[in-house]
Amino acid sequence: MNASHLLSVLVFLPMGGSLALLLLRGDDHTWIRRLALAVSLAEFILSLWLIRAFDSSEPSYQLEEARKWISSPPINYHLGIDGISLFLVILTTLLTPIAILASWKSINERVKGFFVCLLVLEAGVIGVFVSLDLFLFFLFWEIMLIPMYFLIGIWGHERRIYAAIKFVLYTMFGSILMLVGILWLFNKTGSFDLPAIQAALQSGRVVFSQNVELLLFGAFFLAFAIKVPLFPLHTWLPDAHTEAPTAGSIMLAGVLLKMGTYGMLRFCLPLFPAAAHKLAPAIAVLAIIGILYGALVSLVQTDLKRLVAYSSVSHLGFVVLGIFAFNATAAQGALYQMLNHGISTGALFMLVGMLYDRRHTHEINEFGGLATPMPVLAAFFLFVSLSSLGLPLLNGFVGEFLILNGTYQQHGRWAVIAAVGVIFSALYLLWAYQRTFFGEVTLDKNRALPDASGRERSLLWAMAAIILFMGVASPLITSRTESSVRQVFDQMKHSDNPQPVYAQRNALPAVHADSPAQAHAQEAQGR
Amino acid sequence: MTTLLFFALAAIAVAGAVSLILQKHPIHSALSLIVVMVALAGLYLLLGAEFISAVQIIVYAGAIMVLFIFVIMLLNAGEEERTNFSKMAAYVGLPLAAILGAGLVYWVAHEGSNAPGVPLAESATRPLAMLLFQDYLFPFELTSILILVAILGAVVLAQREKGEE
Amino acid sequence: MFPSHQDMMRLAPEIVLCVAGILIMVIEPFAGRARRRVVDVMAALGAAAALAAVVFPMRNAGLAFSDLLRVDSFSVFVHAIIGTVALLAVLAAPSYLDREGLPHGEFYALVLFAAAGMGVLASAQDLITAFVGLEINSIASYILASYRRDSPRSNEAALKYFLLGSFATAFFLYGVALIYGASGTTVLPRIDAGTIQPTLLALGLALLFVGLAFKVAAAPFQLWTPDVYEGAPAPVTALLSTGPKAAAFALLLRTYMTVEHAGSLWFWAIYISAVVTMFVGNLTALVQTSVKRMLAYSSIAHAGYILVAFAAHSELGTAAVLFYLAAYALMKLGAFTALSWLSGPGERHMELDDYAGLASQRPVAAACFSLFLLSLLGLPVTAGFLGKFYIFNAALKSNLIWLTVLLAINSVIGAYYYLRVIVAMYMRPPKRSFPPERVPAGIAAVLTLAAAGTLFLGLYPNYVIDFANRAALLLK
Amino acid sequence: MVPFSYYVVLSAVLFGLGVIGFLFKRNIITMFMSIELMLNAVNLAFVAFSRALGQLQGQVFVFFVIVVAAAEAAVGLAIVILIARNRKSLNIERVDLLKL
Amino acid sequence: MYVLNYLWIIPALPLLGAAINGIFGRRWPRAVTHSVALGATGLSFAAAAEIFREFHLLAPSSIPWVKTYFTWIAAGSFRADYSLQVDQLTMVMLLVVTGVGFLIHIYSTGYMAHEGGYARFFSYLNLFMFFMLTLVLAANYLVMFVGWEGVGLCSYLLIGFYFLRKSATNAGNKAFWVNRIGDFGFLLAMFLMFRTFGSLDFGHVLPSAASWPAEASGQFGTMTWIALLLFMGACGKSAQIPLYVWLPDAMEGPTPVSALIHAATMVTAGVYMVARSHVLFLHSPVAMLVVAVIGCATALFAATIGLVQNDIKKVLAYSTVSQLGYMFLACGVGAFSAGIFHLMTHAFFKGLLFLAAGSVIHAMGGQQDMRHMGGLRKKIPWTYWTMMFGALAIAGIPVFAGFFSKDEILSAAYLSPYGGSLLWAVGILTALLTSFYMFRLMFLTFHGGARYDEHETHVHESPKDMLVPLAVLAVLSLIGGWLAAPALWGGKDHFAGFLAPVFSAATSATDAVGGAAESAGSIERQLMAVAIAAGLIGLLVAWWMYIKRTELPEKLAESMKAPYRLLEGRYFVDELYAATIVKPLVWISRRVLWQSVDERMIDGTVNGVADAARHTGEKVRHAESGNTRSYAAWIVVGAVAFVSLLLWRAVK
Repeated sequence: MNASHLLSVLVFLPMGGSLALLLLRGDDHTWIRRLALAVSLAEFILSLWLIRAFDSSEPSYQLEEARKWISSPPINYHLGIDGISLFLVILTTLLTPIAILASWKSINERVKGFFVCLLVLEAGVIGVFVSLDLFLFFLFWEIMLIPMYFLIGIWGHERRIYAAIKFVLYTMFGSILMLVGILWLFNKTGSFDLPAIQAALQSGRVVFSQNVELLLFGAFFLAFAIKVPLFPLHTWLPDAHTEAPTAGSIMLAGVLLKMGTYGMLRFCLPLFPAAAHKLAPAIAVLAIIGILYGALVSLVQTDLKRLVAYSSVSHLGFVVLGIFAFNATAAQGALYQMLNHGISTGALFMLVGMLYDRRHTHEINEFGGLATPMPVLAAFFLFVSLSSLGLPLLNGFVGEFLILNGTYQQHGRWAVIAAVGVIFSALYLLWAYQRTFFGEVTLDKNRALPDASGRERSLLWAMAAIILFMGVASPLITSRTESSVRQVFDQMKHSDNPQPVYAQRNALPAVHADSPAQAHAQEAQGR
Repeated sequence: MTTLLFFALAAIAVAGAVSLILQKHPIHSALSLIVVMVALAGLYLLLGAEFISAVQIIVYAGAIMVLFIFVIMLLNAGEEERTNFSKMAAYVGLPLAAILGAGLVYWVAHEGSNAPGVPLAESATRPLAMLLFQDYLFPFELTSILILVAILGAVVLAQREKGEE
Repeated sequence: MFPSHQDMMRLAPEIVLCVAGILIMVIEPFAGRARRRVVDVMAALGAAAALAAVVFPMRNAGLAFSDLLRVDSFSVFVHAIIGTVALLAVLAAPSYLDREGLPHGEFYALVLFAAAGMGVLASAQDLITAFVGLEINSIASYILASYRRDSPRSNEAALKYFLLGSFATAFFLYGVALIYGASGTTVLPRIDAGTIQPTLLALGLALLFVGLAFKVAAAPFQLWTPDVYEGAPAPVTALLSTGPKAAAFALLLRTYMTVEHAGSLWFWAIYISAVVTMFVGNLTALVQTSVKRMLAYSSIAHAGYILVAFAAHSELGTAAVLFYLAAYALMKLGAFTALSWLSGPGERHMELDDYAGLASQRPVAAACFSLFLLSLLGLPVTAGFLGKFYIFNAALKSNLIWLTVLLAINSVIGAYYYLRVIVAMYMRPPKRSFPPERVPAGIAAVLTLAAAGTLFLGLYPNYVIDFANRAALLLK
Repeated sequence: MVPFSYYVVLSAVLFGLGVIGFLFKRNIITMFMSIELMLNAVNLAFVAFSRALGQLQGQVFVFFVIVVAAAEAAVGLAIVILIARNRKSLNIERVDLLKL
Repeated sequence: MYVLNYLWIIPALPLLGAAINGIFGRRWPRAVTHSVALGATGLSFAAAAEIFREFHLLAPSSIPWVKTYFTWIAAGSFRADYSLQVDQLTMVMLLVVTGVGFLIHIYSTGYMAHEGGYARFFSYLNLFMFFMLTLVLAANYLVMFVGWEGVGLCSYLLIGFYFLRKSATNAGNKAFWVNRIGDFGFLLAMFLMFRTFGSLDFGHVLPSAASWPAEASGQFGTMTWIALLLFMGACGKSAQIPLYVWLPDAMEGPTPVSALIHAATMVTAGVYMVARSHVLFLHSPVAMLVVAVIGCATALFAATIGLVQNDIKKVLAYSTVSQLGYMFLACGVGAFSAGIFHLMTHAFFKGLLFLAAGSVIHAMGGQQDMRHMGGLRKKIPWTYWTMMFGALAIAGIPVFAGFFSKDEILSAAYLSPYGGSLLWAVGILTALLTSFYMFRLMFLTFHGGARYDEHETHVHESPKDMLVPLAVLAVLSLIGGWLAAPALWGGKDHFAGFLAPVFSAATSATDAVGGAAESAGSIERQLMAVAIAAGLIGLLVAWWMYIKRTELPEKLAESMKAPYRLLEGRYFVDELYAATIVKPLVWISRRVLWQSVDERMIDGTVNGVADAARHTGEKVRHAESGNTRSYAAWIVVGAVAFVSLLLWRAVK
């Protein structure tokens, strides 16, 4: 078997799954759930095949599929992945079954629609990550709005409608301008095909004037910045998260936000390097504000889910900072942090959802002392919080470290200020944890809450295992993303890319190579 | 002579039109309109369009206006009410309508004054018929459909509640 | 001079429509109440035949009837839209007419005649011929608007439509008169050459534009639209908001693209009108509580979008207009048809709240309706998206960047009110019970066809857009 | 011989009066009559231009306009009757069920 | 070379223990739980001992002995491996950590016998061992940071072990947060180090740094920045001014935890780190000065607070802070091996003191306030005598361990080119205070009459599993110092000799400037005399005040109200921090950032735009008046507009 149509299969399997779901009887909840889970698991297993089929030494797109689609203007059905998208696809396929399992018991109304939405969402998100045609990209980008809209609007909480509409309008505002940008780009380059456009830009066949490039960059960036969301475009996020059902939050935080940062890495940097360079300081400032601001605002939230939502603003700030530091290390870190955030925040939302299932509230005041009735849940919550606050050996640290380290090499001051966010993240997470789980049980109705069920435990174990795995064995992932990320920056090379400081200084010790300490060290390493 | 006649007919036509606007009772308005039409028929004659002139009298003044008067009588319409709910029409619409009219007059006069007038053949009716039934056969046939639709419409709209028997 | 065989071929759709209309009028009295279905079927067959008859003009493009008509890909394209609209309108009607106790035969005849009028409008290149076509269509429309004779709203809609329509027609006519005076002809391609008085021509073109802008509901001539669309019976609204609009746009476009003076003079008028139309339509739709009226306002907004493509004044723009018209016809017709069925007897349930919880009781209907709404909103995979996409493309190609951005902003405003309906249908608890489970076959067919068409155009637009491109080339 | 432009000017005056009449009148039938006045103005313009251009087309157009006017009158008056029957009023300002 | 080749086994054993207990412990009997925990720690102690043996067989050239396992983080130009290393310094730490750790594990089985969360406790404890061993075995800064943060986590968990108590969880949070501030410095130091040296491996950074030119005093160069940032980390972990505030609160944890983490091992990690990075520090006079001054100041500062505390553990806590100050003083004056030596002896005697205090508390049924103790000498003699050993050691009474190490530091402070008489004087003063408050503690607790209700509190000696570790540590407190008996006493400084290869740079630096070794002997003798005197004076004053004239303290407190309040209130530093940092931060976050900026400004704008649109719609809507005449008027408006527009364009 070869993997030549693997990407298409990945995109359309969930679609097919959702169609199959539609054929089931609406009140047959058990089989609806089972089928949805089966489809998403099959999808996950198939996506793992990507890792095998992927050649990590090859920086450009792989497993490409290209078909003519729309004749005028020339639009192709063009799929492909590279190191940047590879793991984002897998993250998506991983989080979908988890989201399905997380809502196994908590969704009892209009079950069919719910799982259909989840699967369509999955297909849309995967489509975004694997599209190499700008039109196709945009298509998937918009398509996934609808299932998310329904997920929030139908199965959400009290203010769900406000949140759902806000989410869609916010996103749509950005994306419609991106469509304008895409078309403008098409008018300049005559193609929607990303590799073709990249080639045209690389070869200098197409050159933008500075203003045009800035506008184009802006059109793309705005859409992505809203999705990320970058301060001050973030206010849809807390509402969307607070009101969304657990699975919605998991998918929203886990993968949807990544579409924004993915877009920056995929489009903004390679296509408009000069504009990116010009605007990077401003963007970095926003990212840093986001990091600190998000953290501080989370600190004072009274709603657990809102807190996690604001923490996303902070975390994604790191990612944006990493991308716009123009340093391969930082960008790798950013990519890694995208995955981390997907896992950790996804898991946090799942945990908050489990609390919600028991108590139907997210208010921290309504909890307190929960570690006594539910020690297992408390333990996992702590574990995930620690991953989120960047404890070494857990996934969050690797990403944050790489981002900050990489950024520091380029722009010391940015990294120093951003690193303060590391302190704050400990503040809000542990404080919230304390208020939720520690102390005596404050409300009687919390006294007899059941601890994690078998299903919940297995989910939590899975997440914990991934968190640990990603914290310990990061090269398994970074080695595959390396060459693609590097290529992004190679493509930007023609613009200024300052030489890292250490590369100049490194020469210094070599002068004293015969000094005893040096020899000593070399010997030690040699062994 | 024709000049005098023109001004006389034009004055009648304008007077009729103004009267149409100023009359309170619809019947008076309708009669004013008939005056305008007749005056126009005269003008058509002056322009050498005898056929049109005849049609104007027969169809327009005769048939259409009779229909109007018939309806007015049928509905027993009285004097116009003095309601004025629409500030828009009164304060914006009317002045602008006047401006529009004046503008048209100005530009039409401005443009048309130097254009040559072309004398017409003795009797235009025959060539007119040729034109109508050859070059403009298609729209002419189309008018049959138009009239069909109108008839259908009148039937549909004015018939007594028969559909619900 | 008798019309040649070729002429007849080029006129096939109109002929079929008229013949079918007349046949129905003839047969209806004999069919009686018992065999009313015969009339239904005849009407459907007639409309279908007319749609099929589009093939003839397609194969026999050229001028017809002493150059009064110009049958080309462009007119064929518009004919196809009109034929589809007529077919769908006819298919959707029977259950509605039954429900409201309205006569069938006349309705079909009027629809078919109106369609014939639209067809003439689409292929006319002579303004007088177009005028006659326009009037056939308009008069039929006035009658259809008041087809629910007992309903004061229906009457009122008809009256407003009639009065304002005639008023606008007078402008149109005076424009034609002035154009004739300025150029000595009313045949579009000859106007430029014949013009001896450019200012008079400008005057004429301005008045012509007023008349046509009224028909397509462009601001500030759009005010009749909501009242008429709201008051008219829903299937009629479906027809009115799609067919005549497409036909009027066709004439407007033909004039705009054929007459160079029009091309240069109208640009700013269209530009301004496009902006105002979009904003007025969307902003007002925002605050509507009646779904029907909201959709009426939305059709104003869509007219604005189409005008943006006009402003591009290019082949791309023409193709975009055509594609959008097709897409728009499908989705709007679908939406109004769904509405006509769901609103219940007497169209009592038109308020947004009446649609609360629809999805839980009529999932398929809600899904269809949502699809149309999403397409109107311009979401990918639907025809509406590609339509907007082509408009964007055309406008950008002509460097109308600000217009494009304004259109973009408007799409977002528009999203709000379309989503509100979806919110009601899916996210709120039901407040009433909906019409019986059994969907009338006609309605089902229309919804299916429209939905399928919407998706098809959204996913695989090649045939249509290629055709539109060809049509645009010919028109130039 | 009067210059044909006088006729056109007259037609413009009548057209303007028609517009004013339409806006000024409240009785539906009179409003309709104003439209007829406008159409008459159009006719006059056609005939005048026809004369000026030395063509007969203009007169043919008048013929069409008259036919259309007749058809409109038939349908329009039918609608008026419907309104009068349902509303017991011919005042256009009382016909405002549909608004906003 | 068995174990040296499998270095990973040392941290892995406790990790395994932690995992087993953490996952299954709840369902297992206590015996199994503590067997697993003790087994893991014991085995790793054994392994450490074995390594110590094997270590001597290594050729000097193969030290440090580095084992690289696999790459942990590799991205862009950055690369860090999981690599462990053993050198002399590590060896010392390894033995101290596993040894003291093992003893405390044993002690805990007794101490915790009746507490809930038994498995959880041992799981945490083992986890701590894992991280601490990772810290000391690390071969690069990043792996060290793993241990560094990890022990912080365990500290958090163990401080908040009694999570039902709000004060405990508060203290845990505080510990974590304050440590995070320090870690912020550590992180930045790593970034800067990477930028400067292109690597974080000790084997690369330290030799590279050694070959750099030293910075001039007063110069804030790269080295200074790296060193200061590292020191910031150390301040957090080792509770130095201004980040010491968490440690006293950390006493909320179970006593064995205080002994292990907050006295013997974790808190000394900062010292270890500074010592490990001594090359960097030595290149920066500024950094050295800062370290010395901060260390010295902290020593005095904490000691003064310790004078008036009544909670037995709080006294010990401040004493720990103070002793850590000594260690940094040592590092700051370049006497790194002295610092490490004090670290070791401190681990013995402070571990002992805490355990003994735990035993007292255990005996008193949870009572920690010394004012409600007294006269326990007879009732719990084992505890008394072992604790006395610890007190003597910390007070710097000759022959006990603390005497040697403290003396070494003080003399270095005086003699070292980095030091000075002021530092020394403060050190001596601190030694006096230390002796005083320690014996105050001893006398208040064990001497005099019972100040508690003897009927309600049944004072009992602790079980054997608690006493054995006490005994062992008491012995170590007695003899531990002899490892480094100064030449004066005819001994040989084995300890310094052992560490010499590691601190060669430091020795050369101090020697190069200090020079006059000959005259040092007599000065050292005088210094030692002063130190001994300080210790004895402290003891005597305490005896005078708490045995002889027991009413005196209160009088004193009465007469010096303000200073007493200041000391009792711990200089109100916590309150100061709360008022200047914590409260404003929360207030700004809530009122300004969240409610004003986020909700009102940003979201307000967004919603405002939506409202404006709706509002405009509402306005525009009124054009749709329903009146046909007005519609017609609009048509006329449009007609006029377009006619004018077109005419204008046509005429132009």
